[in-house]
Amino acid sequence: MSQMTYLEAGKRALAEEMRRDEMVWAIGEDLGRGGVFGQYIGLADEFGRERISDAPISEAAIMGGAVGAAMMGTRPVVEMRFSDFALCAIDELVNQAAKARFMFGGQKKVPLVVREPIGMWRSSAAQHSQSLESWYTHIPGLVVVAPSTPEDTYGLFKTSIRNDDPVVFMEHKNLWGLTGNVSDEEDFTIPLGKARIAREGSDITIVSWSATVHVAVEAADTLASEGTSVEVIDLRTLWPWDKEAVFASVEKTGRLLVAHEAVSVSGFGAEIVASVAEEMFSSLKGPIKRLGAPRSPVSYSPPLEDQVRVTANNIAAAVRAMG
Amino acid sequence: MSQMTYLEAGKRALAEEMRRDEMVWAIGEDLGRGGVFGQYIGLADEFGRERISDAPISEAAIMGGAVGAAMMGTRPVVEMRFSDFALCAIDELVNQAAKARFMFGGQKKVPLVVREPIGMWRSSAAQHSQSLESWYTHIPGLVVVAPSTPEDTYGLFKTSIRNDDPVVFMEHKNLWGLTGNVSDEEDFTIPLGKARIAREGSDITIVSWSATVHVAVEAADTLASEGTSVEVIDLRTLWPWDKEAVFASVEKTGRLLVAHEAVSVSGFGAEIVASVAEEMFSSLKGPIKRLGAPRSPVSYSPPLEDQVRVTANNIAAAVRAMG
Amino acid sequence: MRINTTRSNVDTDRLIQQYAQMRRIRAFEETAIAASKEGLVKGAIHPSIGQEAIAVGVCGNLETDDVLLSTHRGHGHTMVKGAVPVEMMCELFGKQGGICKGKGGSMHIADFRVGMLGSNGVVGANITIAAGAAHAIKLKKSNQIVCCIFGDGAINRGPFLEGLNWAGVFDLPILFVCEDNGFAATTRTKTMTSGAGPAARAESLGIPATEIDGNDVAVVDDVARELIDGIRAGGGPRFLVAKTYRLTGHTAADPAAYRDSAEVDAKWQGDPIKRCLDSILQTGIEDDVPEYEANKCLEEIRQAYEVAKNAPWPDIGEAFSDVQDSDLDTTGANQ
Amino acid sequence: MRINTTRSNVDTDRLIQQYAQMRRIRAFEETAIAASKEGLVKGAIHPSIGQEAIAVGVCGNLETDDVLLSTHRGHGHTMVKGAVPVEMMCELFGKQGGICKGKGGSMHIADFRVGMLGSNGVVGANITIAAGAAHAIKLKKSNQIVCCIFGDGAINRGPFLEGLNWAGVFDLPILFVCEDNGFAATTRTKTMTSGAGPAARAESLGIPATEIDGNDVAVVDDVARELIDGIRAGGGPRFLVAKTYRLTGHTAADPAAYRDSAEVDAKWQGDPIKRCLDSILQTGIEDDVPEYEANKCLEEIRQAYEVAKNAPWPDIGEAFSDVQDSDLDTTGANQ
Ligand SMILES: Cc1ncc(C[n+]2csc(CCOP(=O)(O)OP(=O)(O)O)c2C)c(N)n1
Ligand SMILES: Cc1ncc(C[n+]2csc(CCOP(=O)(O)OP(=O)(O)O)c2C)c(N)n1
Ligand SMILES: [Mg+2]
Ligand SMILES: [Mg+2]
Repeated sequence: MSQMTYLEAGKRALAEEMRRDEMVWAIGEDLGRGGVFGQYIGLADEFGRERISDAPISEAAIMGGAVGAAMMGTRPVVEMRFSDFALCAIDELVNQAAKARFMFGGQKKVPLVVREPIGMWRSSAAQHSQSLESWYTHIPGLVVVAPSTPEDTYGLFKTSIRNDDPVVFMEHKNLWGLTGNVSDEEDFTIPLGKARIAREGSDITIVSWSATVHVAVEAADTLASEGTSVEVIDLRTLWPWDKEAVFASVEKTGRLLVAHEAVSVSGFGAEIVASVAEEMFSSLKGPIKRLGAPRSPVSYSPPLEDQVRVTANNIAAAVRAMG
Repeated sequence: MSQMTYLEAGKRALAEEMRRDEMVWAIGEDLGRGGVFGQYIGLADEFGRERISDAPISEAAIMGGAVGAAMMGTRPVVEMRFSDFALCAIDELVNQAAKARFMFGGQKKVPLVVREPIGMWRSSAAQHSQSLESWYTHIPGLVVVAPSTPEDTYGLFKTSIRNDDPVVFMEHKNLWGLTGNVSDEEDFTIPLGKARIAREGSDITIVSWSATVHVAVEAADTLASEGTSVEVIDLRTLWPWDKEAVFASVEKTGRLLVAHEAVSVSGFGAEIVASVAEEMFSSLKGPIKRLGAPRSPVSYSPPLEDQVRVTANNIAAAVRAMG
Repeated sequence: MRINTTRSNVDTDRLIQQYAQMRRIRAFEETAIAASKEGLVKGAIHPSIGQEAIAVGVCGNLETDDVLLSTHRGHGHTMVKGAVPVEMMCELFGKQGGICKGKGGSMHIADFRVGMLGSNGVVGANITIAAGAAHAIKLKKSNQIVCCIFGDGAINRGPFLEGLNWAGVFDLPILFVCEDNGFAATTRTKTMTSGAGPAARAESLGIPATEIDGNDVAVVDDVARELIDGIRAGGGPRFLVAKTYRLTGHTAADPAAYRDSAEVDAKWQGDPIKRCLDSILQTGIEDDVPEYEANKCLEEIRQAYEVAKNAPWPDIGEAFSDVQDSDLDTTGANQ
Repeated sequence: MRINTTRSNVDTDRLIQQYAQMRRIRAFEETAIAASKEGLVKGAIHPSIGQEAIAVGVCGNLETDDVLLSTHRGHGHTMVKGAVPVEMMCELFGKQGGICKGKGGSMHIADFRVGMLGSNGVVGANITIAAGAAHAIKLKKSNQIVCCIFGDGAINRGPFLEGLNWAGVFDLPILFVCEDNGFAATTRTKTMTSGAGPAARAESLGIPATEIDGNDVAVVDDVARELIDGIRAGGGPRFLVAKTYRLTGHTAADPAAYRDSAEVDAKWQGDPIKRCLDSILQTGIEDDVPEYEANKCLEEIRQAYEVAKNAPWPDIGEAFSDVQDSDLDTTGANQ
């Protein structure tokens, strides 16, 4: 085990996969100088500027190019800088990357990873703060990953690079500096579709992912002191998602709250709540709930930005209100 | 009342609104010769080529241009041809049109209508068959409309054009030829956010929209002959959606099925089911269900295309299974 | 920009083969259109009738290992690249044996066995994919080249700029071919295009461009060969504008009433098949020689039609396969 | 492409005003950067230090009624167009009294009262919006023009092509201004740009282009005035490339370690403010005259800082207002 940040864990995973497989390469704006958050610092020195490549400000070409490069047997990792800019490349991701394997009758898989940093971070306002993970879960052909810890970033990034289909890999900007233990095994990977129990409990299940997991655990600690035992499940992968783990927990607790940073309306919380309502109705002891952002863009001003944040306080309040 | 098709109803609405307000104009590829489905035939003759304007194959500029034109006090109606091509203009719709009013502190509203024909139609395959309405419901600032009848198209298109915010107006390609009665009143409009009870019933509520409404009504007819009384609610507007009407119906029936053509996972059915599970738990007599497409792109081959279709048969079967 | 009109000495055997290839494409598309009218082809078909010289002249110079990306109007390109007509016909019919198992249809034909990485239903989308494929070739240091074909309407989409700039920046082995047929669906492309056109845009993006008569198969062949040789030798990306005319409607269902018949009749005089045959006959060759070659092709297409018509539908499970590997629940929440 | 280097006779009064305007922009941004270091400005700031001559020379020739679209680096453009610094400063601080009620921040400043239709956080997105605004002007037959400013990095995004083509096709009253500062964030733009650059691309899209020294405010002023007059007279779209240099980092937080200090020191010698002052002093005017004008501006900015610092936070309800009209449930399902 070594201590490292979420950012370093991602960098280590990429470096190891690039060493392991020559066909892995990364491309995006400013990567040659380390990338906008420094996630690539030093990699160009080891791997050269062809494999850690700068790109023009051409998100559509970065994503579309990755599709072609993946079809030719390489494994591109493409950097979108902020997930918001991936909206400049949606045709390429959704109509091309996600559908090519199916449309062409399975002739070719399209192994690529799109890094899309998500979330609210330092007053970045409406065009630099979005969390649109639920969009990608709706698109057949895409894998969606949203790790919350350094070790999960490390293990899931490696798995994503090795995966043969397009993966939307969503790191949370506010977690770059988070430190944690990471396995020293080079072959450490985490399977897609397997949740992690972030905290065990027996009275209610909270399902979450990405930065909100930490907030949920904080709320769980508070609630524990009030006598409520909360189980926090970190989904880690949103597609495929770990129904089994969620259902098992709800079976045990009979209560479910899904908490996420994204807008609540049509967020991925809706999918989870709907699935549980459909399939576990008789195990429920009461209504199941979502907690997400209001349907409002993210403001710049710090106190306004805070208004749309899911906090430990409002998670705890929601749990208390669920009786 | 006059009989007309869904296509004609849309054309009449546009023509009337263009007569009523000089600032209304339409732009899209091939509009000068009537548009790809003939929805604009004859309009250029009456309104001239400036107000029924051709466009280059530049979806990003069509949508981005509409944002600028709307900010300058005109009311553009922009044609995306197939909703799938709107994926070439997502930054313009989501990062610009939807957010401008909020981001700029309410200085200016952005009145525009994006016509996005959706759905499966004549073996159009994976890049010409999508129904991504749930995406837009997730985006603060957007209104989402999906009419199922000629009269609703007429009334809702007029309302959408008069509305001051960006509206994603989703006509279903398979309904173009559907005939029905339409009010002769020029001032006939239908408010946003109001559902229509397509068929009254008391045992179970089916919520649907767009082409699937007709399938649901067909299923309801079959079920009626078996002694099950089904209430079919046509949502018509997905954002804002008519919670009141849906909740009132579920209050009465205690059972809910949501049926739609889109992929089930993270489709708008999830939002409805989740909302009902959260807020109406104690009124429910059993699990609530969704019926949508599997998470698979749409195939070209007719029998494969049929596999992902929600049919009257599988709606009826789902209802029967709900006891 | 270079404008190329001269041709090297006529190689009659090659010309006869090209003639037969063009007839083969024409027959394939006419058969598909007829099948469409019979109700056997349900999805849209975009015929390339009148544009076959580009497919034959350009793709005939590619190696099997080379990579091709095409558009909605890609039957001809794909056939010349080496795809088998019967598999393509089965695809159009949505039948078992289809090149994409019936999942793609006309607009999504691909054949990775012969380097054909896909037609595309989104105008211009193939351009960035092609640039990425060429990028991979450069990374792998292989000797392949990429050929990316698109229409004159595609030059108004953003990916045209992004893809060409990309190819220039990374100095990639790629030939861009613009089939300038004067139309984008029902719109005359010129009315929606500002500036001097495709070649000028390419050159402003640092890609040398050549403009040719795309209905003269020998010219297309000569120029394409020269450009491809240059690219393969490491010369970087090149751009070819081939002037042509779409003799039929945009789709098989489009009567093209937006242009008058006098215009179309005149254009039929420039039909590349007719022009090619004239050239062959001018050399003194009897017309039964080219016809003999053409007839073999027609028979191939006739058989493709029969096979496709009689083929069974795909297994319905195909509707859910080939989506992705890591799927706990491929068939979705409710089916 | 025209390269313009000459200037008309120096109008000293105008030059003094331009000098003061540049100082005003510089002071605004230096104050914002200092406030950022104090923790009073939380979001990113992209200073235009070294590029002020373009803002002053171009936007100084626009009428209030004319329309401006800018980028992430838009403080200067916006101030010259007529926005009030104190409202902008409050916006940067996220405070009440902010020009966008504190919802937008530096990258989303707009002021519709003075025709400023928005900065933009998405590179190149302002180009198609500007084209649409100009389209509306044409439909309304008004006498306004649109000015759209962007960086040299933006020419590699698709909307650059789509927006310029659009302006050409519809012959719109729009001036495109490319601030060619040599950088796109930490990348030297040239390394990621194929071909001869912005002017060549514009001309290939049918838009006449002029390239100037963007650090000579008198040249910018002259050329912009001439172009704007021509556009207003119905001459159609025009393109201006203004060569400049970004003297600071990409953001206030960027030390710009990717370029060496010798390069930057040399570039400081070409600081447009310094050059303007030199020109003024060359006419024999005493330096207290321009300083007097500049000081008025500095005082305005100092006061803006004080007001912003002491302003209250916005009402928290602002987080949910101005989203859209027709919302049954603005605050979402759960809050
Ligand atoms: C992004 C996008 N916009 C619109 C369409 C609809 N469409 C299909 S083909 C076509 C015309 C294309 O013209 P061109 O590129 O010249 O090719 P051609 O059809 O002439 O071969 C259009 C507008 C599309 N498929 N994709
Ligand atoms: C579509 C998009 N991609 C990337 C970014 C991140 N980004 C912000 S500014 C910038 C550099 C822009 O360079 P240029 O257009 O030359 O403007 P400058 O910053 O030099 O004024 C980049 C890459 C963005 N905001 N939008
Ligand atoms: Mg064409
Ligand atoms: Mg720059």
